Formats: sequence, structure tokens, C-alpha cells
Amino acid sequence: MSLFLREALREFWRGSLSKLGVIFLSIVIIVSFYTTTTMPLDYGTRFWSNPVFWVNNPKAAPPEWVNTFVSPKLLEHKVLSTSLPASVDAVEGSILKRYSVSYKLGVEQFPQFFNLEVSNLTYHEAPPTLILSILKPDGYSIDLYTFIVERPFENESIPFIRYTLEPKRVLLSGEVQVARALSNFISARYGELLSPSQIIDIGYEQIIFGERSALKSFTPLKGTYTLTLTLASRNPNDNIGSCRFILGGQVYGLMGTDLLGRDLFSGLLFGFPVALLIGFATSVITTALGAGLGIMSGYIGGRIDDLIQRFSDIVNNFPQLPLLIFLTFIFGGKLWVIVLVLVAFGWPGLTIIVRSMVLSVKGAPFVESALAVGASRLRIMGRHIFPQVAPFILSQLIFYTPSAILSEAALSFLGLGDPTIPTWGQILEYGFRNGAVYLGYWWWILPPGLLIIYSAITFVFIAMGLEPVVNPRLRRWR
Amino acid sequence: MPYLEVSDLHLYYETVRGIVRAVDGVEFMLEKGEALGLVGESGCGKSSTANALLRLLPKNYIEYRGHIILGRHDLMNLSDDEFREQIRWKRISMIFQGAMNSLNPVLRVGFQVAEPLMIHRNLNKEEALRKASELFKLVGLPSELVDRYPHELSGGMKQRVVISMALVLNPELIILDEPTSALDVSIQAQIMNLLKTLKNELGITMVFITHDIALASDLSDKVAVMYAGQIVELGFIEDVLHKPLHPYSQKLVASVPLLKGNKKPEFIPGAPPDLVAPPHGCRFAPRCPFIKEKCMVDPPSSHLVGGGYVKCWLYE
Amino acid sequence: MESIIELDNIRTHFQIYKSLFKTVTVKAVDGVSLRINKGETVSIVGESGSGKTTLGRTAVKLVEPISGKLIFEGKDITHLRKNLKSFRRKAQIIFQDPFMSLNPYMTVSQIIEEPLIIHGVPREDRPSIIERALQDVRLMPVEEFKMKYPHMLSGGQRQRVGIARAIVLEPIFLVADEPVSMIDASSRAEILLLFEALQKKYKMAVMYITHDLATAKYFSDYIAVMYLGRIVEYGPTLEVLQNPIHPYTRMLIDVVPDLDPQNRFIQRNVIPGEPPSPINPPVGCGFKSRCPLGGECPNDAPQMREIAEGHMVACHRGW
Amino acid sequence: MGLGKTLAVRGLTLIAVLFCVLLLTVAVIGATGVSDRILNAMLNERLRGIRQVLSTQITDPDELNRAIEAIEDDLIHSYGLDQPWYVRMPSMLARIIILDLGNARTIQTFTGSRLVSDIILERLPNTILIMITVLIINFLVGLIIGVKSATRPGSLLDRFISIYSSISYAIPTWWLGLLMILVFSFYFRLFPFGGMFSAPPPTELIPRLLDLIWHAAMPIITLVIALSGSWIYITRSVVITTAQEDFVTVARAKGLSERLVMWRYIIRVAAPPILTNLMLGLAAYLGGAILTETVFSWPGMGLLYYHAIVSIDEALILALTYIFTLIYVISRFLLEVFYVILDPRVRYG
Repeated sequence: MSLFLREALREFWRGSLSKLGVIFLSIVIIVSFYTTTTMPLDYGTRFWSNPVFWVNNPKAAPPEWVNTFVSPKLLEHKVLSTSLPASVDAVEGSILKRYSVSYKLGVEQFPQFFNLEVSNLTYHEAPPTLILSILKPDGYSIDLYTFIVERPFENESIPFIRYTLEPKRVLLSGEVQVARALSNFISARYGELLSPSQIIDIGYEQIIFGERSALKSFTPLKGTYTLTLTLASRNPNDNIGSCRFILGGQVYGLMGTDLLGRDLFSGLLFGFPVALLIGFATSVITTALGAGLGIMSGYIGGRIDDLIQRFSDIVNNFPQLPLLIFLTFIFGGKLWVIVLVLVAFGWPGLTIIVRSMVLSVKGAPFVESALAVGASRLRIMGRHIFPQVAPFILSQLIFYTPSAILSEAALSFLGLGDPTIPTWGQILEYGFRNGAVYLGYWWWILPPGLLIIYSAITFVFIAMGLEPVVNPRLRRWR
Repeated sequence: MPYLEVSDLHLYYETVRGIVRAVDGVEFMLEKGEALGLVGESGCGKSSTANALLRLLPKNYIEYRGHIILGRHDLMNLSDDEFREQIRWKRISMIFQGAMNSLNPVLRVGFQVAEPLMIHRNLNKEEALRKASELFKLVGLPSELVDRYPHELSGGMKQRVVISMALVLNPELIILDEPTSALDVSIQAQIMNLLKTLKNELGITMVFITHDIALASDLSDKVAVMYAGQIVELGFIEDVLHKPLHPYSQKLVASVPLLKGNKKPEFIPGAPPDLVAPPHGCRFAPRCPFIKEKCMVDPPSSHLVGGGYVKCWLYE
Repeated sequence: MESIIELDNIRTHFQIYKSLFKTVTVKAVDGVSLRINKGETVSIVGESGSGKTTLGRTAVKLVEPISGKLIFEGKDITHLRKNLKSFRRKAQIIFQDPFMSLNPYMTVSQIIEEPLIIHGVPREDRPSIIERALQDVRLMPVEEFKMKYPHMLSGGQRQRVGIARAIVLEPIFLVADEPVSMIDASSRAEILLLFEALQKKYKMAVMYITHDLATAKYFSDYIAVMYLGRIVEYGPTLEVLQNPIHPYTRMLIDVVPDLDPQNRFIQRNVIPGEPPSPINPPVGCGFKSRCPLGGECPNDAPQMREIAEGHMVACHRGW
Repeated sequence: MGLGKTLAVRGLTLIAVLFCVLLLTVAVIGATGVSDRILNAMLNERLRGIRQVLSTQITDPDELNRAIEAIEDDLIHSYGLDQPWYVRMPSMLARIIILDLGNARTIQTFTGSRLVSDIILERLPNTILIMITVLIINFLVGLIIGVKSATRPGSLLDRFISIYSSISYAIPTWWLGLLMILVFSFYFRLFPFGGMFSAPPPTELIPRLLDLIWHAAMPIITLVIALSGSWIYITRSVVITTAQEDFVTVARAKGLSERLVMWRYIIRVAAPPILTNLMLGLAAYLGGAILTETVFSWPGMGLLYYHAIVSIDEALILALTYIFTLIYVISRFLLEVFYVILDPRVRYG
């Protein structure tokens, strides 16, 4: 047997497709392993489907590397953070701690949005005030936003700590206060009076990061901006744990973002173990069930055979996709439901083939001669029949894997996927439903599809490599 | 001048293991109306010789040469299209091994018999089918069977259909490639009787290929014993059966179990050589009881004896 | 002589599913009585469809007869289900197809070892027994053949492995089901001679199933001619061949070509037509419709009658 | 005999399939309580209608309520809502078969009907149009290219076909559709993004037809590309296997031209197994059609399915599952008929 196995492996390894398949599979496994160890298992519910988590990301932004190909260059997404004050001043009994970062605008583009996040703020006496201001490259400065930290609760003990679990998040692009500040700035700078609604029309970012070129039109002002968050308080021990300035870009990360600003790279990464799980779980259960029933049906025969045969014949003639849709719809798109439904329709094909193989082997003279020698049923099954069908079953196991992956993707694409787990199919569904193809968001459409193909073709290649091992007629023995 | 003269016929083809020299310098001649029995073990190149005569070459062939002179013309000089249009079935037809596989399962047998008439003689379908049903009678089949499909006929009937198909254009030469090996003994005898009748009444020249030399004697005037791609002995049936010259022919004759008579059959120890790398000298040398030093080195040339020849160093 | 196996009026029928609602009965063996003594070979001669293979399988209990008795070494084993092992050890079968009768996933030594494992031969004794079996069938050098897989062997070599497996337990009864029909004519004699030597060595009772009267002549003591599930003629080999009574036997003898250059000038005496189907055999004598003797026969099935010492024939008219 | 009987047996098997699917769906919606929801929705609709009618006749609100309650009890009984689901099964089966499943939740026909049966009957021809076109194109493409590559095994075309077929097995049809839209509609502006006609649709016959073809082109091309790979490959292998049969050699020996040998002795004999594979692939065609319609907003049953899922319309999904099974079973049967005609051997079985 071991000699046989060695020969079979050599035969398998001879094909170039099998080598490619093995390399592809190793990559899938390594990435899946990396993903499951570095990403939380509840990534789907905790992060992926939680819009707040993605609020600082640009929406529907292509990947950063497109800048290699386009001109003019697109603005990159920037997250600037600091936790130490740049300067500390005492003015009229107040302590002013200034936390500042500098932001260099290098391209002719405006940032898409401007967010501020403050976390772990500690104070000891009166609630401090936070002031956000910006110093433009042309020397002008604007105080954009001011707010006072929530006062202590009853019975709260010193020190009072705020924004620990969730940071204080200010989406500046939506704040009316900012409009007022900008209106003031424009009248001071250009001597023009604009109402807050006119400011909103022009866009905050245009005014903050731009220069006026016409009455209501601004062009980007390149150069270095200094963003400062000032903590004004009574107590010198008051401080901010960290503050982050988010300047929304037009490109993001390795794979870009979707309409909710989700980082597609992380979603795509998480899809690897899921695809592997669905593919393997489905194909292993399906092959075990299908082959088991087939062997039983072929070997035991009689009424059980009749029953299994009729049943598998009927189920085999079911139109798969409509029933898959129906059942996942009724039972709800949970991962295990999808797997079970795929199993329910996948087994009969294998049962029918394995049964006929067992039947033909069962009548083969070498089985008859084992019978004539007095071999027990168990021995005949294990030693004579099973080895004949085992390679075929293995190759079917591998061949069924891509079809399970593809079926899950199709169900997900129809909106029947498991909402708690991001999969490539679901990413595509969300993209399709939000018009990604009509808007040309290629980075949202191509990578998930290519990954589905990649994972499926991995197994197709391996299955094709196994073909000469399984099918003795293709074997080149001598 | 013999009617059919084959000389220096070669057919090599390429496999993963190397070049198979299936037909390696075959030569024989035949008078009109004679039958030649081509006898040998399986894998000795009998069927390849038959296919080479009709230019039915495998896709992976790499060498096909020699002379096939039928009547006066060397068929090797014809182009593929000329050969197809002038020779195939019109002058040389063939009965293949295994009648069950020789018939197209989705066409009625009568049509398959009549088809060459429609193609080579431009007969219309009715006339051709009428001719086919006449032929059915000739080979001992009820003529209403023309409307049947192959799977509705028994093995013996199919073999008769195949024979009638070979006769349809009145060919001068019929090649029979183990025409009865898949049949039961009684059906085999029926078919052999039929072939004898056809040979005597129609005067067709035949090349009869079989592994059974006793069966060959049922039809052949001459026998050619083939071994490892070559004919090692050719002679009249009387001579070969009674006084085989080549040691291989002697063994082959001795291996036949006889129903009448009382000699125990013998066998030839060892196995025939691999046609990818046949022995250098005489190809039978490794199994030959009379082996001499010379046999291992030089291939024996044809030595003319009686009406034929033998390739053996014993007769130099 | 000591009788090894006796078949008494054995009938083996099969049900074949034609369609969902229709089954037909194939009367493969339909009333056969036969006895094989120690050290004797009985040839079962017949054409395809005569039931000879089924008879062989029935004799080694690979199929169950629907009626009749199977007596092995004096004991009725017709309905023996359990304790078959001791019978299996003593009765073996060799199959026609040398390519399908060996498990392609086992080496030669594993194939021959299997019967030893099943019948509890101690592990340490097995190598020498395997070696002896391989020597018996002349697969030498033994060490080289032991490790080979069936696909590495020629047809003749495979058949010898099959024989080695069958004789490794030293059976007293052996069924050889057309053991040489798929082997080249020139090596047939080799296998059959080997077979004969082994039979003598182990004093086996052999049922040699064949369609070839010529080999039957050399390798058997008795011949039984089967037609449509029944034995129509039985007797000592030479007696049957020299003095055939049944018209079917006569035809079988007539159609075998001998090495005679005059063959091509004579028409063989062959009965036209083909045997009827065993699904719906004719009533009475199965040969009635083709019989060259013609005339009227009674409608009942002809019984076996002894017409000479040990020579039986089932024919209403035959002599 | 033969022909009719063989077909009757096959037909019975397929009817059994249809019946089993129906039984399965009914049992599932019954056991999960979905059928209660569907029937209740139908009931409430009927009651609303009745209330409107009655309120014009009966003015006293108490009397009205009493009358309606009586009718409601009647209806509950007639819908079988007072009984467990397995007792209702036969009537539910009957409802599905005649598509009497009340109104769809949000979808309606172009004429405004919201009846499930009206909606489905309006969409059905559009789906069948796509499916049959693709089936025919693929059949021809598979035959022509498959045969061509089979005549030259190992050639460039042949190697391309085997790679193409393994890749096309791994490409989701619907994703290919998205890709096509992205490339040919968004970037090159060659084809419409979707739909069946331009808005407003041309009124004259010829422009209307051309408009239809323009719109149908991309879904059809997508399906052909996605499904033809394995199909060509199978055709190729069947043709290669058949070409090795002895009767092909016999045909050559008979002096037939290569062309005749190919058509009469290879393709004609290979046709039944090729057709068998077409039958086996039918489910893939149906599935492909469902998804492709969704991608290309082709107003057929597939798109309807998608909308029904998105708007969580149980009755419509149930009806569509049934109709898709029906389409599958009918097309399967038609192929069986072809098969029996093509292969004389199965006529006697």
C-alpha cells in the first residue's frame, strides 16, 4: 500500500497544474492561519457590521497604490495623533496645554472630511474646555471648534476620566459651530459676509484647506498646516490621553474602502478562512455522506439499496439553486444552515457514482476469489472494495470544495449570506446593491471576485492533478 | 507476376516508451484468388500489417514506407485522397476484429452495408438498400434485418453483416482481421464455412489474420508466420503444417492441441520481445532451442524455399 | 474411488430486473447431476450461455442453487452458511480474466498471503508457504515477483498468480473457469501443463470449464457437454470424443479445426442458428428446434441414459 | 413499444421530482410557520376588502364588526388556519400549483396587478428567452469548438480549451456579469447597464427588436462564456473517446471522407452522451440565469427572485421555487425526448 501511495504521489506531482494547486493552497492556508490568529473571531459583528467603527475612513475610496498610475495624484488619507502637549502655558489662572500636529497638503486636492477624536481625558477640578484651531500655511489661523467636557456625575471621585471606552468623536464636517467660525474667518480675511448655509454649500474643507479663487470658489492651498487642540483647565495635572486628527483622503489602504468606509483589505482577508471553512466543511460532510450511502447501497443491496437509489435519484434531479435560495431564505442565512443545505443537495451525485463503482468492483473476479477463499464481509469491504473507490472519493472531495465556495458566494450575492461573517460574496452583494458597477468602483468588485476564483481554482487544479492518479486509464505506468 | 506483392513494409509509431516497430520489413506475395493466413502471437504486428495495407495509420505513426503492389500499381504512390477514393473498399476491403464494435450503433445495419454503394457508386438509397438485402441473403441473413440496429442482432448475425459490408463493392482483396475470435465455436464454424464458400465462389483474394494456426488452415492456401514485426516463414499451407522450417513455426504448430491424433501440445517458453527494443540479431534467438552465436549478432535474411521463404540461420 | 464433490439435480436460476415492474428468470443451470472423484478432472464443455460458468460457481458456493443437493466429502453442504470456512479452505476457483481477478492494489505476495491470513496460518509460517506456492507456479525468481503489482505482469504471469493463490491452501477441489481462454495460443499449453502437474502433486478433484474440446481432451478424465443449462452427454473423455452420441456433441467435435491442409476444401458440419435464450428455454428437449436428426421427439425432457460403460447421454433418439 | 414507454418512465421520474420538491417546500414552510404567515396575510387582505364592501351596506359599527368576525371565522376555517400545518398540506400544495398565493408584498406587474400568478406569468417569457438562447448558442459553440479541438488533441487550441474550461469552472457567472458591466457599460459605454428595453422603448417592430438584442447581448455573452468552458471540454472528451471506436476505423476503411466520418460516425454517435451532459448541466444553466438576470436587471424570474428575497416576500419566493423547478423539469423532459430520438439503443430498455 505504501508503495502504491508513493507511486500515486509521484504521479500527482508530475503534473504542472497539481504543483500550482499545491502552491495556491499553501497560500490560502497560510493567509487563513494568519487571519484567524490576528483577527478576532467575532470580527464580523464587532467591527465589520458596526458603522461607527469605520467613521474615520473615507467612503468608497480606491486603494492608495492607484496613485502610481493616475495623475494628478489623489489625496492620501491621514490619521495624525499625538499624546504629549507641544506647549504648556499658564494664562490668567488657566493652564493651556496645546496638542498639535502638522499636516502637509501636497496635492491639489481637498481632504474629504476632517474628524477629531479625543480619548482618555483626565481632569481633577472643573471640566476643562477643548479648542480646536488650525494654522494655515499662509499664516492665517482659525478657531474651528470649542467644547466643554461633561461635568462630573454625582458621587464621582477624582480624577474624572472621560472617553475611555469610546473616544470623543467630532465630525467637523457636520458641525454648525464650524460654519459660524468659518463665516467669521471669511469676513475677517476677505471682507465678505457669507451665511452658514452658504458655507455648507461651498464645503468646510474647501475653506479650511483652500484659498479663494472666485467669490464662492476655492482652490487647494498646498503647504503645511498646524492643527492644534488646546486643553484649557484649572489643574496642571489635567491632560488628554491621546488625540487624533483624521483628514479624509481620496485613496485608502491596500484595497480601498466601501461606501461605509470599511477597509476592504481586512474584509477580504477575513474571507480566506471563511471560504476555506465553508469549502472544506461542506465537501467533507458531503463526501462522507455521499460515499457512505453509496458504499452501503452498493454493498448491502436489497431493499436498502432500492431506497437509497430512488431517493438519491430524485434529489439528484432537484434544481439546486432555486431550492438553495428557498431553504436558506426560510431557515435564515446562518453559516451552518448554508453548509447543511449545500450538503443536502450535494450528496446524491457521489452516492450514485460510488454505488455503481462498488457494484462493478463487487462483481469483479478478484472480489469473488476473495469470497471463494473465505474472506469475511468486513475484510472484503476494507481490503478489496474500499481501496478501489477511495482515490475517487478523495478526488471528489477536492472537486466539490470549489463548488461549495461558489455556491456560498452566490447565495451571499443574493443577500442570503450569514450577516455576522464577512465573506467575499457579501462584499460583492453590498457593492452591487449600492451601484458599485454603475459608478465604476472597480476596487470593490474585482478583488473579491478574483479571490473567489483564486480559491476555487486552487482546488480545481489539485483535482485535475489527481485525475491521472484516480483514473487508471490516464496512468502512465511504465 | 504475383497479383499482390508486399515488400519492405514498415510501420513505426511513437509512444511514451519509445518507438514501436510494429511492422518491420514485412514481405509476401499472393496470386489472385489465393488466401494467405497471417499467423502469430498477440502483439507481433499482425493487425498493424492489416492496417498498413489499407493505410489506416495510427495518429502517432512516424514511419510508413514500403511497396504494396496490387495488380500492377504500387499503392504507396497514391496520395491519401487518391488512395481513399480508388482503393478503400473498392479494391481492398476489410473485416475487423470484433464485429460488435465494427458497426455504428446509431445507424441501421442495412444502411451501413449500403453506404459504400451510395458513396462510391452514386446509387440512390433504395437501390443501395436493395443490393444490401441481396447481400444479406448471400451471407445467410434474413433480408428483413436490413432495418435493424446493431444492438438488436446477435454476435453471429453482426459478423455476417460485417462480411456482407466487406463484399458490397466486389473488392479484389479482403483482409480478415481475426473475424471469429470473439464468437462461440459453433458460430465460428458457421462463419468459416461462409467465408470458404465466398472465397471459392467469388474468387476473392484474402489475407486472413489469426493467432490460431489451426483456424488459419481452414481458409488459407499459404501461411505467413509472423514474429516480432516480421514474417519469419512463408509457405504453402501443406508445407508449413507438415514440415515447418523456422523453429518458431515448429513450436507454433506443436502448441496446437489436436482433437484427432495423440500428441500432447507443447509451448514456447519465455515471452515475445518488446517491439520498442527488439533483439539485434534474430528476434527469436532468445527463445530458440537451436541458437547459434551468429543468431545473436546478425538478423537472418530471407532464404527461398519451395513456394516461400524462411528467415533463419539454420538454412543458410 | 473417493468422491470429493457431488452435485445432485442442481438448479441455479437468476432473477433479472428488466424494468421496474418486470423481472425475468434466467435458468442458467437447470437440473445437473455430476460427481468428481479425488485426483480426477471433469471437463464441462459448452458454448456461452450453456450455464457452465454458473455451474462452476455453484460448485464452490459462490452462488446458491434454488434446488438440488451439493455433497462435499460425503456431507450435504447445500445450505451451509456458517462454518463455510473449512469448505472454503478445501475448494478453490480460478477465473477466466487474468486482468480482473487480481486486486490491483495488492502485491503478488499480499495476494497469495491473503488466504493464509483468513485461515489463520501463523505469521511466521507464511513466507515459506508463499515461496513454495510461487515456485509451484514457476514464478521465479520468487523474490522479484513477490513485490510486484499485477499491472507489472503479463497475462500468463497473472494467471499463474491466480493459480498460486488457489493452491496455496492445498485445496482438494478446484474449479478452473476457462483459465486459458484469454491467454495467447502459444502459452496456453504452458499454463495447462503446469496445472496438470499441480493437480497430480496435490491430488485435486478438478472441474475444468471450457469451450474448447481440444484442450479438454488432453487435460481431463471425463467430459460433460452442457447445452442450455443441462448436461446432454457425459462420459470418459476418449469414449465421448470417439463415440459421440448427442448431435450437439457431434457438432462440437466437427467444428474444431485440426492441423490439416485439406481443411480449406471441406465444409464443417455445423448446425445452423444459435442456441435459444435460457430466459425462455423450449419445453422438453432444449435442442429440439435445431436438431439435425429431425423427426418427432416426445415433449418431455430426455433423461440421462447409460449407453456404454460410464457413457451417458440425454437424447430421445441419439443412437 | 419502446419509445413511448421509455419516455413515460422518464416522465414519471421527473413528475416524482416535481412532487418531492413541492412536498419538501410545503413541509418546510409548514414546519417553520411561514405558511401561517402567508395565509394570515391573505386572510387579512380579504378581510380588508370585505370590510370596505360591507361598510357601505352596514352602518352600525357593532353590527359591522360582528358580521366581519363571522366572516373571519369562516375564512380561518376555509384557509385551514384552525388546523395544524400538516393537515393543511394538500390545500397548500394545490395553492402553490395554481399559484394562488395572494398578493406580492411590494412587486407588481407593469399593468399594476399584484397577484403572484400575474407577476410570474409576465416575467416567465423573458427568462425562457434568455435560457433557450444561451442553451442553443452553447450547444453549437460546444459542438464546433469541441469537435475542432478533439480533431487535434494537444494542439494550441486544445490546450487553451482545457485551461479555459478549468478557469470557467471557477468563475462565478454573476461576477463575470459584474465585470462585463464594469468594462463594457461603464468604461467603454458599448452596452446598456441593464434592463430589457431602453426607456422609452421603441415602438416599431424592427428598432424594438434591435433594442432587445442590444440589451440581451451582455447577459447572453456572460452566460455563454461562463458555461461553455466545461461544456466544450466534455464535448471534446466524448468526441475523442468516440473517435477511438472501431467503427470509426471501419468507416475510414470504407473510403468515406473525413467529413462524413466525423459527422456520421463520430458526432452522430457522440450526440447522446453529449446530450446527457447537457441535461446534467441544465441546473447550472438555470442557476446561471437566475443570477445573471439579477446582475443585468433583466426583468425575468431571476430578478424577481432577487427582489422577492430583498423584500422578504415569502409567498413569491415559494411560487418562484416551484416555477423554477417546473422549468427545470420540463426542459429536462424535452432533452430526454431528444435523447431517445437520437439513440436507438435506449428505445428498448
